[in-house]
Amino acid sequence: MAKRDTPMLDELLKGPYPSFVKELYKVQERKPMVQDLLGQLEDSYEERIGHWKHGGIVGVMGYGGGVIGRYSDLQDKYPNVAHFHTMRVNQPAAWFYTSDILRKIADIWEKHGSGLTNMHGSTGDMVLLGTTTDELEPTFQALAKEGFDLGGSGSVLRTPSCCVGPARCEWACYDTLKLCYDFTQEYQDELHRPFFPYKFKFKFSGCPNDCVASIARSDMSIIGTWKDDIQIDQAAVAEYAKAGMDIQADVIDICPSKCMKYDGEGIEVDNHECVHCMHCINVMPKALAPGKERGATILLGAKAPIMDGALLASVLVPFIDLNDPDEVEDLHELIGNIWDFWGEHGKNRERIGELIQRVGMSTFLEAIGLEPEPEMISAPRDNPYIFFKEEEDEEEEE
Amino acid sequence: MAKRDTPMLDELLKGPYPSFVKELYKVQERKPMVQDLLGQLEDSYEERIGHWKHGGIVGVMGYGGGVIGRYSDLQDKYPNVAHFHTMRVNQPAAWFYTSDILRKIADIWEKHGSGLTNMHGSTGDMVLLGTTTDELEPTFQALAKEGFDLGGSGSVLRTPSCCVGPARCEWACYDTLKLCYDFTQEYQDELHRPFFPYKFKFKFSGCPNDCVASIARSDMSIIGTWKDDIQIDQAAVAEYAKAGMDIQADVIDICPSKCMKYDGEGIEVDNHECVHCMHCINVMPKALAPGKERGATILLGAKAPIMDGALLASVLVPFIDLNDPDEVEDLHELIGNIWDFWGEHGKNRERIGELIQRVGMSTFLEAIGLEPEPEMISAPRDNPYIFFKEEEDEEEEE
Amino acid sequence: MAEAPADRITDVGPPHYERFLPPIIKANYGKWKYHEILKPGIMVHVGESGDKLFTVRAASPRLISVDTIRVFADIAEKYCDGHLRFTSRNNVEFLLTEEANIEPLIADITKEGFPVGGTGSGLSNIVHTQGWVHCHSSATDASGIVKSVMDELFPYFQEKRLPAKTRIALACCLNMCGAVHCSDIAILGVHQRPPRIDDKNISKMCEIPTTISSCPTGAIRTADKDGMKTVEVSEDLCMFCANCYTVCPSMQLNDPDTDGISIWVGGKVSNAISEPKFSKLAIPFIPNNPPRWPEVVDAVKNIIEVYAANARKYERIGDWIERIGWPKFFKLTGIEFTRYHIDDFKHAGWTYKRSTHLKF
Amino acid sequence: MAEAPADRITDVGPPHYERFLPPIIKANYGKWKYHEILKPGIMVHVGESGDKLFTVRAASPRLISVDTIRVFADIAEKYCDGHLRFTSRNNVEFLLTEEANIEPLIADITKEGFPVGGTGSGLSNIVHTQGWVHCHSSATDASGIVKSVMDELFPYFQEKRLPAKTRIALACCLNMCGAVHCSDIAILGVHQRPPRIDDKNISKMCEIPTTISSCPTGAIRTADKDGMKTVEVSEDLCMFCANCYTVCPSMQLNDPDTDGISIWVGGKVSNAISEPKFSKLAIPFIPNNPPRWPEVVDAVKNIIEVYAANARKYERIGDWIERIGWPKFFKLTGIEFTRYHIDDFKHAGWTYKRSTHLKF
Ligand code: SRM
Ligand code: SRM
Ligand code: SRM
Ligand code: SRM
Ligand code: SF4
Ligand code: SF4
Ligand code: SF4
Ligand code: SF4
Ligand code: SF4
Ligand code: SF4
Ligand code: SF4
Ligand code: SF4
Repeated sequence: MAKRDTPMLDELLKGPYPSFVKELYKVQERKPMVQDLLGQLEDSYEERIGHWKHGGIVGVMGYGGGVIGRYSDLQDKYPNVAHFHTMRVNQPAAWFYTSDILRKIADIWEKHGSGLTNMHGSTGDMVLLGTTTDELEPTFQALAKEGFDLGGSGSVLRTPSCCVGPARCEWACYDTLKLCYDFTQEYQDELHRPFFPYKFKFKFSGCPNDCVASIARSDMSIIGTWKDDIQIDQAAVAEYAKAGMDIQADVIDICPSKCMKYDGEGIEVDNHECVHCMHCINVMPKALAPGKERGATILLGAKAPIMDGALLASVLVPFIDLNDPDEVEDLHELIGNIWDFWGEHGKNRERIGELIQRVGMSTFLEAIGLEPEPEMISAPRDNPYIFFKEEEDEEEEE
Repeated sequence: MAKRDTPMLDELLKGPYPSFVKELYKVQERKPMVQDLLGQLEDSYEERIGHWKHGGIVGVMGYGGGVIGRYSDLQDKYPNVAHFHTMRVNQPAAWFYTSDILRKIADIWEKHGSGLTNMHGSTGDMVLLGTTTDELEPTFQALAKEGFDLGGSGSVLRTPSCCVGPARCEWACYDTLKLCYDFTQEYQDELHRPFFPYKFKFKFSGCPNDCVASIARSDMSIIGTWKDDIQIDQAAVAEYAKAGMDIQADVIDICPSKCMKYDGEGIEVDNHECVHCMHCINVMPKALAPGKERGATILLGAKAPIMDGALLASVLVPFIDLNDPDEVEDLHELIGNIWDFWGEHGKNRERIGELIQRVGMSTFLEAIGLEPEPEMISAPRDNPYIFFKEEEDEEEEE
Repeated sequence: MAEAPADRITDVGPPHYERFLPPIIKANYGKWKYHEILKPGIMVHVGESGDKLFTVRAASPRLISVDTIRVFADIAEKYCDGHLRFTSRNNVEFLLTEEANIEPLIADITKEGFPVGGTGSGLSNIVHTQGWVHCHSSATDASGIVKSVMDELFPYFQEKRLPAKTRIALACCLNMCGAVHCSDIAILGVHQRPPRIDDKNISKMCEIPTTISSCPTGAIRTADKDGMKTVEVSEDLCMFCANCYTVCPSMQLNDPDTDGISIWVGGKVSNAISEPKFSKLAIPFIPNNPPRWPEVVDAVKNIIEVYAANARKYERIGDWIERIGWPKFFKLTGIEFTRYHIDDFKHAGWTYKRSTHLKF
Repeated sequence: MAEAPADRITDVGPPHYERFLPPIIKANYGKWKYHEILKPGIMVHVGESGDKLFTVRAASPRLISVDTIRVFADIAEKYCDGHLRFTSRNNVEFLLTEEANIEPLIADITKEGFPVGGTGSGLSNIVHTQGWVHCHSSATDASGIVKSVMDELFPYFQEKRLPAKTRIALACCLNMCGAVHCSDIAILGVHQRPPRIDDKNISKMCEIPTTISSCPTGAIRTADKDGMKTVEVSEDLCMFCANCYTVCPSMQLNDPDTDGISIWVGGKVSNAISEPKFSKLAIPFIPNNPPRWPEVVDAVKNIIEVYAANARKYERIGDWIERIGWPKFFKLTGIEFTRYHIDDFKHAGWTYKRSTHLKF
C-alpha cells in the first residue's frame, strides 16, 4: 500500500517538545517499514487501539532472549511491518558513547533495520526498533564486531544498569560503572540463556538518591552509602549562608532524623542518628559530602505490580564494602544462593520478591545463609503468629 | 480435701502492690470454693499449667450469654470448684457506684457465689467469679431486683462501655454515658440473644484520647471530636508561660500537624490543619479546650488478632453531631444496615472488620448505603487492580 | 424448657447511671473547665461554676473479694458521701468534695493495702485477664505476673515519672482479651507446640469441619486413626494460636514445659500526638517461672528503664522507638534480634525495610 | 539447529565503558568535588583537581531515528571531542570542557529540535514505554501522550521551577514497564472489560492451566463451548489486569471504547528526605482521546499547578500530600473521590484510616 496521510499523527509535529513523529518522518522516505508503521499508527490513533500481536518466539542462535518478536495484525494493509521485532542491545555502563560508535550503530541499523531506536529502553538497553526475522542474526553479528552484545528478555538476567556514578558525580559511594560492567560480564550465561523462574534485574546507584530508580525496579538493588561521618567544609557552609541560603529552614529543619544543628557559624551532625538520606548533601554540595568509609546497601525484591501488587526492594545487607574483593566475592556467593533457592522454590513467573513474601523472610535468610538483622525490617512483627522451631527452644531451655 | 498449703501463692502476698492472693485469703475461711480455688491454683503454679476445661453451655433462662461455664479438670481433688462459672453483670455507665449498691451486690454474691469478683472485666462488665450452675438463675434474679442485668458473651452484642466523659472530664465532646446507656437499652435483645455471626462491641470515648481504648477493641468505636476552632484562653497561656512551661518545646514543636504558633505572647492555631490529636489541650488544660461544634467520629472494625491479625478500627463517619436526634437516628439505621450485611455475608466467627477487608470497603459502603469519603482512608490504592463497574463507565462516557 | 415465673425480670439492662452520680457531678455535668493532677493519684476537676471535685485513685488487683468491696464502700461513706467509681484500667476512684478529706482517705485506703497513684506520666494498673484463675485457654497465669511486675515497678505507679503515660497489659493467650495488641508493653502468654489431639473423643466433642476451618494457616486436615475419625495437624504450618482449641476442646495446647511468655512493645491507643499503633515483638519467649516470673519482671523493668533514660518528654514508647529506629532499640535494651522478630504472617512484606534510611 | 559459523561472536557482553569516557572523566574519575546547576539544563562538575566538566542536557523523544543519532554525533564532535551520554530518563547529555562552547552548542541542538533543560527542581523527560508503536498489550499509546503533556508543561522543563524534582512516567498497561509505580505523577493505560476469549483457538495457542493460574484473583476457570475446550472468566472477579493475556494471546483485552488512562500521584524513588513510596490513585479513568489526549494533559497540568502553588520547598508531591492529607488533595485539585480510590485488593485494610487524625 502507498504512503497514507497521517493527519492525526501530524498534530504531534507541533509544539516545543521533541516529536517522535518527526523521527518517523526523518526515515520514512527511505524506509517502507516506517511508512507502514506510520500508517498503522495512524489507524491506531483513529481507532483507539493497538495493532500488534503476539507471535512465535524469534531470536538469535543460542540465545534465549534479547529479541522481542512482534507482528502486525494488519499485515495485508501494512505488509512492511508484518514482522517488526525489536532487538535489545546491552548499553555501555552509564550510557557513555562516542560519536564514532554511535555512527557505527546508526550504520548497522540503517542497513539491517527500520532506522528507529529507543535511546534507551526502560531497563537500560539500547533498543533497536523494528526489523524482520531474517535480519536478526546479521544485525547481531554486525554489532558483535563492534563489541556489542544483546541484552536480556524473557526469564533471564536482564541487562544491568547503573547511574553515572564516579564518572561524573561527587557522591558516588562506590564504582557503579565497574560493578555494573563486572556483573554483566560475570553473568553472561544467565543473561542469554533462560534458566530462572522469571526475570531478574540488577541496578546500581552510587548513593541513596538512586538515580536509576533501582529500589523500585530491580530484583537486586545496590545503593551506595557511607558509614562514618558526613564530611563538612565549614568555610563552604559560611559561604552558602553569605550567599543567602536559609540553612536552618532549608537543611536543618528538613533533615528527617533531626540530627543536625546550625548555630549561625557551623553545622554539626550527630552522625549516629543520620539516616543517610542525602538531603543536606544535595542542598549544599560544596559544603557537605558523604563520609569516607563508603560502600553500599544491598536490597532485594523490587518489581512492578503483576501479580500481587508492586514491591519496593528491601534491605538484605545493610552495608558492604565494595572495594574489598572478598566482600564482592561474598556477594557473588550470596547471589548464587539466592538463585539456587529461587530456582528450587520459585513458581513459574514468580519474582524473587514475591517468593520471599510467600515463604517468609526468615526462612529465606536461613536458606541463603544470612543472619537476621534488625536493619532488614521497618518494625518487628505485630501479630503473635510465631512459627517457633523445636531446636531453638531446646537451646533456650538449657 | 482439706485446705492445702500454698507456699508459692503465699509469695504473692509480699510486696507493695495489692495482692489478689490476699483477696482469696479474705474469703477462703467461709468459702470452701475459694479454698479449693487456692489449692488448684497452687497446683497450677507448681505444675505451670491451668486446670480449667470447657464444658456444656450454661446460662440463665432465655439468655444466650452472660455466663461463662467453667469446670475443673481436678474435680476429685477440688470438688468445690467442679463448677466455677462466672457471671458477667452489665456495669453502670462509666463505672459509677454508690456504697449502697456495692454492699447489695456484695451481699448477693456472698450468698450465691464465691465472694470473688473482677471489678471489672476487660470488656467492662462487673464479673462475678465462680459459682455453680444451680446458683445462676437465683443470682440473676437477685441482681435484677436491684436493677442490674447480665452482660454479653458468645455471638451477641457485648456489653458496651464508655469513658467517664462529661461526668468528670472537661474534654468530653459528647455525652458518653447517655449514649452508652441508650445504646445498651436499645439493643437489649441483641445483647442477650445470639443472632450475630460473632461478637460485636461498642465503646464510647468522649475525645481522641480514647480512655476506653475503643479504637483498639470495639467493632464500633465512637470517639468524640470537634469541628470548629480550639478554644484559647490567652491569659491562661500566659500563666503557663509564667509558671515556667516551655510552650514552644512542649506544645508547638510536638503538634503533629505543625499548625500552631507561639510568639511569646499568645498561641495561634491554624484550625483547618489541626488533626484533633488533643496534645496541646492535654498539656494546657487551663488554656486550651476543644471547640464548641462538638460531635464524634464513628470507626468500625477493631479486634484482637484471631484469625487474620489484629485490627484497629477505621473511620466510617468522619463527623456526626450526637446532639441532633436525627443524626443519632441515622446512626441506628446505619448500625441496622451493618448488622444486616454482616448477618447475610459474615462467615461463622468472622468479625465485622474482617468481613470488610474480605469484601472490600467500597462494596461494604455501597451495601450499607454510605458514600465513600477520602477521610475513610489513609491513602488511595497503590495497586492498579480496579474493579471497574459497567454502569458507572456508561455515565462517564456520556 | 421450664416455664419462667410470671414476675421474672429480664432485659432491664444496666441501671441508669444517674442513680450513682454524686450531686456535684450532676450540677457540673458537661461543664467542667479544667483539671489538675495535684500529686500522683490525686486530681481536682474544676467546674465552670467554680465547684471542685477531688479524685483519689487507688490501685486494685481487680480480682477483689466482696470484703474489699465493702471496705471500698466504708471508705466512700466516710469521706465521699458514698461515691466512688472504677476506671477503665480497674483502679478505684473516690470522689470527694472536701479537700480536707483527701489525706485521711489516703491514709485509710493505703492502710487497707490499696496504695494511691496511677495518674499522669507514670504507670497505671496493668490491664489483664484470667489466667490460671479462671480460663481454660491460658498459656500462663495473669494475676501473679501482674503482681510481680507491679511490685517491682511500684515507684512508677507512685512518685517516679516516665516520659509519658506507659500502659502495660497482659493477656494469657493469643485471644488477647484486652488491648494488649496496642499497649506500650504487652505481656502475652504463648504456646510453642501444636495441639495434642484427643483422637478418641474429638468426633464426639467437636464439629470436625468447623475445627478444620478455624485454623488461620490451614494446618489441620481430617485423618483416620485405627478407624477413628479424627484430625491431624501439619507441624510445619502450625503457629500455636490455639484457635482450634477455642472451637474444639479436644485440641489441647497447654504444656508446662513449652508454654511461656512473649513481650511486645510500642503500641498505643490514644490519638495524642501520633496515631494509634500495634505493639511489636520484643522478646519471643520466656519460660513460665511462677510464683514471681523473675525473668519477665526483669525484661519489663529493663525496657522501662531504658525508655525512661532515653525518650523525650511526651514520647510514648512506640514513638520513641520510631524516632530512634528498631535496630537501636535492640541495641540499647540488649534484647537479641532473632528470626522470630521478622514477620512471616500474611502481610509480612509490609514490615520489611524498604528504603536505605539506615543508621550506622 | 543450524551450526554456528566458527567465527561467530557471542557472550562478549557490552563494551567496556572506559572506551567511551572523555579524558577529563578518566582524570577525575571518583574525584569530583561538587557540582552546580548553572542554569536549567547546564551543569558544571568540578574535580578535586580543579578541572571543570560542563554538561548540556537536551530533551529527547527517546524514540529517535538513526538520523538524529547522527545529529547528536555531529554536535558532540563539534563541541565535545565526540563525547556524550544518555541519562536514566532518556535525555541526551553533551560533555564539554570548553565553557565557551556551551552557548553555541545550545543554539545548535535547539535548532535541531532538542531543547535544553530538565535539571534540578523542575520536570525532566517522561519515562515511558512502547504503546501503539510496538507493544501488543497496550491500553493506550505512549509517545503521543508524552509529547502532548510535555508540550503543555514545557516551561517546567526549561525555566519554570517547582518545589522539588517532579518525575512523570507513563506505562501503557498494568505491566508498568518503568518505575511508574513510584512516580510523582504516573500516567497508566488501563482496561475496563474482561478478556474476550477466542474459544476456537485457545486450546491450540495456550496452555490452559498456565492461563488459569496467571489470574491474580482466580477469575478464570475451564469451560466447554460446543465441545471446544476453552476457559471462561467470572466478570465479578476480573479487574482487567491482562496478566492472562500476557501468557495467552487468546485472551484479548484491548477495546477502543473502554480502554483509557488512569492517573496516579505521590510516588518517589529517591531516599532524599523521605523514604521511597508508591504512587496512589488520583483519577481512575479518562477515555483515550488521540492525537492529543487533552483531558489527560489538563489533569496532569492541574495537579502540577496545584502542587506548585501549595507545596513547600523541597517537598515532593507525595510528601506534600502526606502533610496536607489526602482529603485536602482531592479538595484542592477538584478531583472526585470515588469508590475506586478505596483499595480492595489483597492488603486493602492497610489503607483504611485507622485513627481520628482528621481535619475539618
Ligand atoms: C521495552 C520495554 C519498555 C520500553 O519501552 O522501554 C518493555 C517492554 C515490554 N515489557 Fe517490560 N519492558 C521494559 C522494561 C520494564 C521494566 C523497567 C525496568 O526494567 O527497569 C519493568 C518494571 C520493573 C520490573 O521488572 O518489575 C517491566 C515490567 C514488565 C512486566 C511486569 C513484570 C512483573 O513482575 O510485574 C511484564 C510482564 C511480563 O513479564 O510478562 C513486562 C513485559 C513486557 C513485554 C515483553 C510485553 C510482552 O508480554 O510481550 C513488552 C514488550 C514490548 C515491546 O513491544 O517491545 N514488562 N518492564 C522495557 C525494556 C527495554 C530495555 O530492555 O531496556
Ligand atoms: C473475662 C474476659 C477477660 C478478663 O479477665 O477481663 C474475657 C475472657 C474470655 N475471652 Fe475474651 N474476655 C474479655 C474481654 C475481651 C476483650 C476486651 C474487650 O472486650 O474490650 C477482647 C479483645 C477485643 C476483641 O473483642 O477483639 C477479647 C478477645 C477474645 C477473643 C478473640 C476475639 C477475636 O475476634 O480475635 C476470644 C476468642 C473467642 O471469641 O472465641 C475471647 C474468648 C474469651 C473466653 C470466652 C475464652 C473461651 O473460649 O472460653 C474467655 C473466658 C475466660 C473465663 O474463664 O472467664 N476473647 N476478650 C473479658 C470479658 C469480661 C467482661 O465481660 O468484661
Ligand atoms: C479515668 C480514666 C477514664 C475512665 O473512664 O476510667 C481516664 C481519665 C483521664 N484521662 Fe485517660 N483515662 C483512663 C484511661 C485511659 C486510656 C485507656 C487505657 O489506659 O487502657 C488511655 C489510652 C492509653 C493508650 O494510648 O494506650 C488514656 C489516654 C489518655 C491520654 C493520652 C495519653 C497519651 O500521651 O497518649 C490523656 C491525656 C494526658 O494524660 O495528658 C488522658 C487524660 C485523662 C484525664 C486527664 C482526662 C481528664 O481531664 O479528666 C483523666 C485523668 C488522667 C490520668 O489518669 O492521668 N488519657 N486514658 C481512665 C483511667 C485509667 C487508669 O485507671 O489508669
Ligand atoms: C543524569 C542522572 C543519572 C544518570 O546516570 O543518568 C542524574 C544525575 C543527577 N542527579 Fe539524579 N539523576 C538522574 C536520575 C534520577 C532519578 C531517576 C529517575 O528520575 O527516574 C532519581 C529518582 C527520582 C525519584 O525519586 O523519583 C534521581 C534523584 C536525584 C535526587 C533526589 C531528588 C529528590 O528530591 O528526591 C538528587 C538530589 C537533588 O537533585 O538535589 C539527584 C541529583 C543528581 C545530580 C545533581 C548528581 C550530581 O551531583 O551530579 C545529577 C544532576 C541532577 C539533575 O538533573 O538536576 N538525583 N535522579 C539522571 C538524570 C535523569 C534525567 O535525565 O532527568
Ligand atoms: S545515584 Fe547518587 S551517585 Fe549516582 S548519579 Fe545519582 S546522585 Fe550521583
Ligand atoms: S543525610 Fe539526611 S539524615 Fe543525614 S544529616 Fe543529612 S539530612 Fe539528616
Ligand atoms: S476519652 Fe477524652 S473525654 Fe473521655 S475521659 Fe478520656 S480525656 Fe476525657
Ligand atoms: S489538637 Fe493536636 S493537631 Fe490540633 S493543634 Fe493541638 S497539638 Fe496540634
Ligand atoms: S487471654 Fe486467653 S486465656 Fe486469657 S482470659 Fe482471654 S481467652 Fe482466656
Ligand atoms: S494452634 Fe492454630 S495454627 Fe495450630 S493447628 Fe490450631 S488453629 Fe491451626
Ligand atoms: S507497559 Fe504494557 S503495553 Fe506498555 S510496553 Fe510494557 S508491557 Fe507493553
Ligand atoms: S484480566 Fe486479570 S483478572 Fe481478568 S481474567 Fe485476566 S488475569 Fe484474571
